[in-house]
Amino acid sequence: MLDQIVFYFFAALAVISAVLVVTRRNIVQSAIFLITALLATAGIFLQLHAEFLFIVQVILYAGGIMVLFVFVIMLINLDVSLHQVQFNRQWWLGLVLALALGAQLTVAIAVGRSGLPLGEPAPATMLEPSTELVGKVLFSEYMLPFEIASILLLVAMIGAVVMAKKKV
Amino acid sequence: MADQRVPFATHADSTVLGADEIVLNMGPQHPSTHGVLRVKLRLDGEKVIGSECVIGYLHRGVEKIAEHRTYTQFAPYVDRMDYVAAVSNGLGYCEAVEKLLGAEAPLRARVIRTILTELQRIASHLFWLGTHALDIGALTPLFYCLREREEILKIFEKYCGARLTTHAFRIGGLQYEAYDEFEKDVERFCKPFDKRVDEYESLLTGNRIWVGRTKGIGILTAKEAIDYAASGPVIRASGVKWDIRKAMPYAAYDLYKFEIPTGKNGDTFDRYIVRMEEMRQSRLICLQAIENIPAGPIMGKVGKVLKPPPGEVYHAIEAPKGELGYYIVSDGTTQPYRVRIRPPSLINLEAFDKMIRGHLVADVVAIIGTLDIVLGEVDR
Amino acid sequence: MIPTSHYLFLSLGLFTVGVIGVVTRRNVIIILMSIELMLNAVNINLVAFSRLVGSAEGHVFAIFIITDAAAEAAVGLGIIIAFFRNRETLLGDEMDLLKW
Amino acid sequence: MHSLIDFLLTYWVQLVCAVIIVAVLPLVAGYIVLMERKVMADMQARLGPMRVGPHGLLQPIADALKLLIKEDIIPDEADKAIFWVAPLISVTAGMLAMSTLAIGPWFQIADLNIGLLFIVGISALGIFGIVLGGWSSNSHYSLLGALRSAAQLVSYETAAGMAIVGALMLAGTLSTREIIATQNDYGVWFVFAAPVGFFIYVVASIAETNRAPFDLPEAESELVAGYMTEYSGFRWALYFLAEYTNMVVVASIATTLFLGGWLRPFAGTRAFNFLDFLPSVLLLGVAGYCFYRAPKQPVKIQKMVLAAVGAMIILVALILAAPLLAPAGSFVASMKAGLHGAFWFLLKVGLYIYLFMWLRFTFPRYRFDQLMRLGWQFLIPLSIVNVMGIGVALVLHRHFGWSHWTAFPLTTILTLAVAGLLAAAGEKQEKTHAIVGEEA
Repeated sequence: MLDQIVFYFFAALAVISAVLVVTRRNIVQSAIFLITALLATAGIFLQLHAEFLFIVQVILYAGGIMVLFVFVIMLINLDVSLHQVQFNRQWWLGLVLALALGAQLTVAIAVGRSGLPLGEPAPATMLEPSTELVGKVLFSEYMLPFEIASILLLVAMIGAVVMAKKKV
Repeated sequence: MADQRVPFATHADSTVLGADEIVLNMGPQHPSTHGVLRVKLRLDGEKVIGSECVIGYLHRGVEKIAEHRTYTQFAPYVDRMDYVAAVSNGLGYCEAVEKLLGAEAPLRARVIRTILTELQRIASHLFWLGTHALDIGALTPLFYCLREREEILKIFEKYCGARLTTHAFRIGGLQYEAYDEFEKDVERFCKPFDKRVDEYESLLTGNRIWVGRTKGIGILTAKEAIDYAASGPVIRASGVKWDIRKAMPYAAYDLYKFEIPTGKNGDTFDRYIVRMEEMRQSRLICLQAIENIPAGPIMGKVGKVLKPPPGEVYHAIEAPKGELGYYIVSDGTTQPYRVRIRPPSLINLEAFDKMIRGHLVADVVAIIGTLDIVLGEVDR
Repeated sequence: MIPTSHYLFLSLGLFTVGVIGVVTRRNVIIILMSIELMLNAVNINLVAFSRLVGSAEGHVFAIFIITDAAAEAAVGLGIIIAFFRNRETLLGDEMDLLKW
Repeated sequence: MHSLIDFLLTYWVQLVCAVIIVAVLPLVAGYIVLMERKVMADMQARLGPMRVGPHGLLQPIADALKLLIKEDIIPDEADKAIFWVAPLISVTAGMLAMSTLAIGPWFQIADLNIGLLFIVGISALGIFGIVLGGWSSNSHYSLLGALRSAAQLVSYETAAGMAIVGALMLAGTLSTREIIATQNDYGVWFVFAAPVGFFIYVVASIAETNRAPFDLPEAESELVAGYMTEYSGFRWALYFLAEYTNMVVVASIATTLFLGGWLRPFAGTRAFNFLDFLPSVLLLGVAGYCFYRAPKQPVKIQKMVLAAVGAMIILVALILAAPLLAPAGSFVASMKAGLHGAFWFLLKVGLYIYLFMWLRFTFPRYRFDQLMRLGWQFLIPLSIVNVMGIGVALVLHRHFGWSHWTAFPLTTILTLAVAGLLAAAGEKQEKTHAIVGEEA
């Protein structure tokens, strides 16, 4: 019961804020709703007993990436963009195609029901990946991808610095 | 409109990044512009790339008022210029008028004047130290400084009844004889005062943060200081040994031995050190003076109605903040034809733009503080 | 308990909204934020499946995706700042220097 | 309906704790402010608040009332919705972070297995309150304060995080409860095993809570009040509450990780068991002082209030002493862990906050570039070296059989040597940095 309340609450929150992110005129408000959506997702992770992922989501996504976003938005002029047309010229085409994609994915899920036990709840006895287990898997089987990810971060860092620097 | 002269464009809708610079308006209502100074800063991020001081918010037309008051009546007005060093202001004015009259105050009066002025210098420097440290973020020195300043103000109060705008001197000498315990009070204050200065220094001088915040900030080389006609501790910190007390002795300064502390680099830290040392020197002067206050009259012969002969006079003294000069033109009547005051704060403030360029916003308050300006004197 | 398909539908909804944001908005920052939404939707999917099949791999991949999102945001915002400095605009359809 | 009752029955302890936190925290924050003002006054040769209540004891309540009924000004050009919500974000983040703190073995809302990360992560969200509040005020001072704050928090969070990682490696768990249990097993608090880490955490936590000498986001002499410039009345009070909540949070983290949480000093040694009486004796001393001062108060009601305060403190002292005097095995004796744990925890938190205040009244403020240089060029490298040092010490201990007493001091000395090198390098660079970029 509590589980369901939590899930549907966070799900509704996530979807509503996601819609607001793409429809708001003011970028700062968009950013705030994106934070809300990300935190709602974090709530869903918690409901899925993915505690470590929950905190990673909060620290990295909400606390790190979004701070970067808000920082940049504050640096950049806002008043001008408020009075511009917000949607591009092919918006109707994009909307139709995106909805088509959504419909396709819906069909995919519906079809997938037959193969996997999607319709019923995941068995509670199934193992719940604890922080410890995630760490073990990450640092044994996925050691190489992990290192590559760290190189990716380093490259991104250098790239961001080079690009944002005023005059080289 | 004064704003027409602003050397840079003020974009009303400029952003931090878009225009590459923003204009920050510091003051006149700002906690650390020491009154009502308004500084327009052109910022690139946090770096100051230009500044303009807008003054006049405290302008009371002191010089104009002088033309409609008799010489005696004008004396209290000068106290209201540099209100944290009112005694020094009064001394400069009285001596200027005496020079114009061709009179001189008796020796006893001059010695007492010297003592009071030096006490006032200590009080002014104490107040400067407290507020300067507060600007840089050290909360505590302010209260220690005010504690000692209070002692000095008590001596003033006992002497003439007023603490801040004392109007302690009269043209031709003193109105009040020194009270009975005067020497004892001054001695009681001065004897332990060097320990107190050491105490302030122990809080600040060796402090890494303090040194980091003041060393190399707002450098004014000796040549620049002379070019800007800076005076007082500001020019001495740049290494120029210029002190009117030695160069053109007035009052009774030629009777006493004291040093002129100078700095080397002309940065905020040097100005701090110079002022600290000046407090110690002032203490020494006071101690020398109270040892032997000559007996005699306290009022020279200047007559009841002051009517200086036509002519002009310029007389400067070493006020706590620098050279305080009075240029008085007399047309032979009881009222001055023109009084022009050279306020040290205003002239020193001229160097502000030179000193701030290339530094950060945080240094603005450090440099305003180190110039030791009093807006009452800048605007008059 | 909640059936796994509900997580999938939630993820689908978020993903579609993100796609709509990317293809219809003009403001590049919002486009970037929509991409974050899409990545986020993928994460929900991964974690839900991870629970369904009972392995930690989904979590590991979600962590990689978050890492990727951080890198993408840093570089993307760097580009936006550089672009804004040169062209004074945030509109995606005005970023056409390479268009011919 | 049944499920609701079930829910309440299962979680009533947690709910009570949560209510206590929300209800009592503002009061605690108010009294921390009073303590700060009193400490400041003492260091500055003054008396501090003396008017409201004996020795200003009721001052926080008067202040809170005043702020509540003050006019709430929202600037015309402000983004009203964000302006309105920003202080709430700060306060909420601070209070949420309190939820996994273990104040004594009894008082904890949730013992998550990611406990400490939760606190760090949630309290990091408070930054949005500051940034959005500064931005929405539409004032240059606020914006500069917000930008400074964002940059400062992000930089110092890294250093603080690395310092925490060092201690976590020693503990081997993220749960606050188990961290303290491990320190009990070690027989030594982690501050002695990883002193450099503790030092880094102290510095970084001061910066994270925007306290002097790192209070640049609200540097009153430069930016008026930074991000709070346009706030007034109760909204301003909320920011203040958030700041003090964050202080309590970082002090609690430091206490849990480095200072042994609710453990008594020498908790494992029987010879020091007499220290169990210390809480009661300390409180009796305070109460005695209250009674000594009470007759000297000028007004009758103040005499009564001070005497009542003294009586209350005696009551608390008796409660703390009761489990020690009660026969072993009885119910009263079993309360010892909870009561004494809470006392020691709060005492350590109080001392940590006192350290903050002490630093605030002693040091001038850093400049922004100096702050950034200190963070990025000194603290972060040092914290990484610290993590490596602790790792080496653990390996030496576990795989090579070195004793604690050689492994940890050795790595600490090595880390300190690196710190010296870093400081020397920073000094050299500082000389070239005196004027920032004259060429531009």
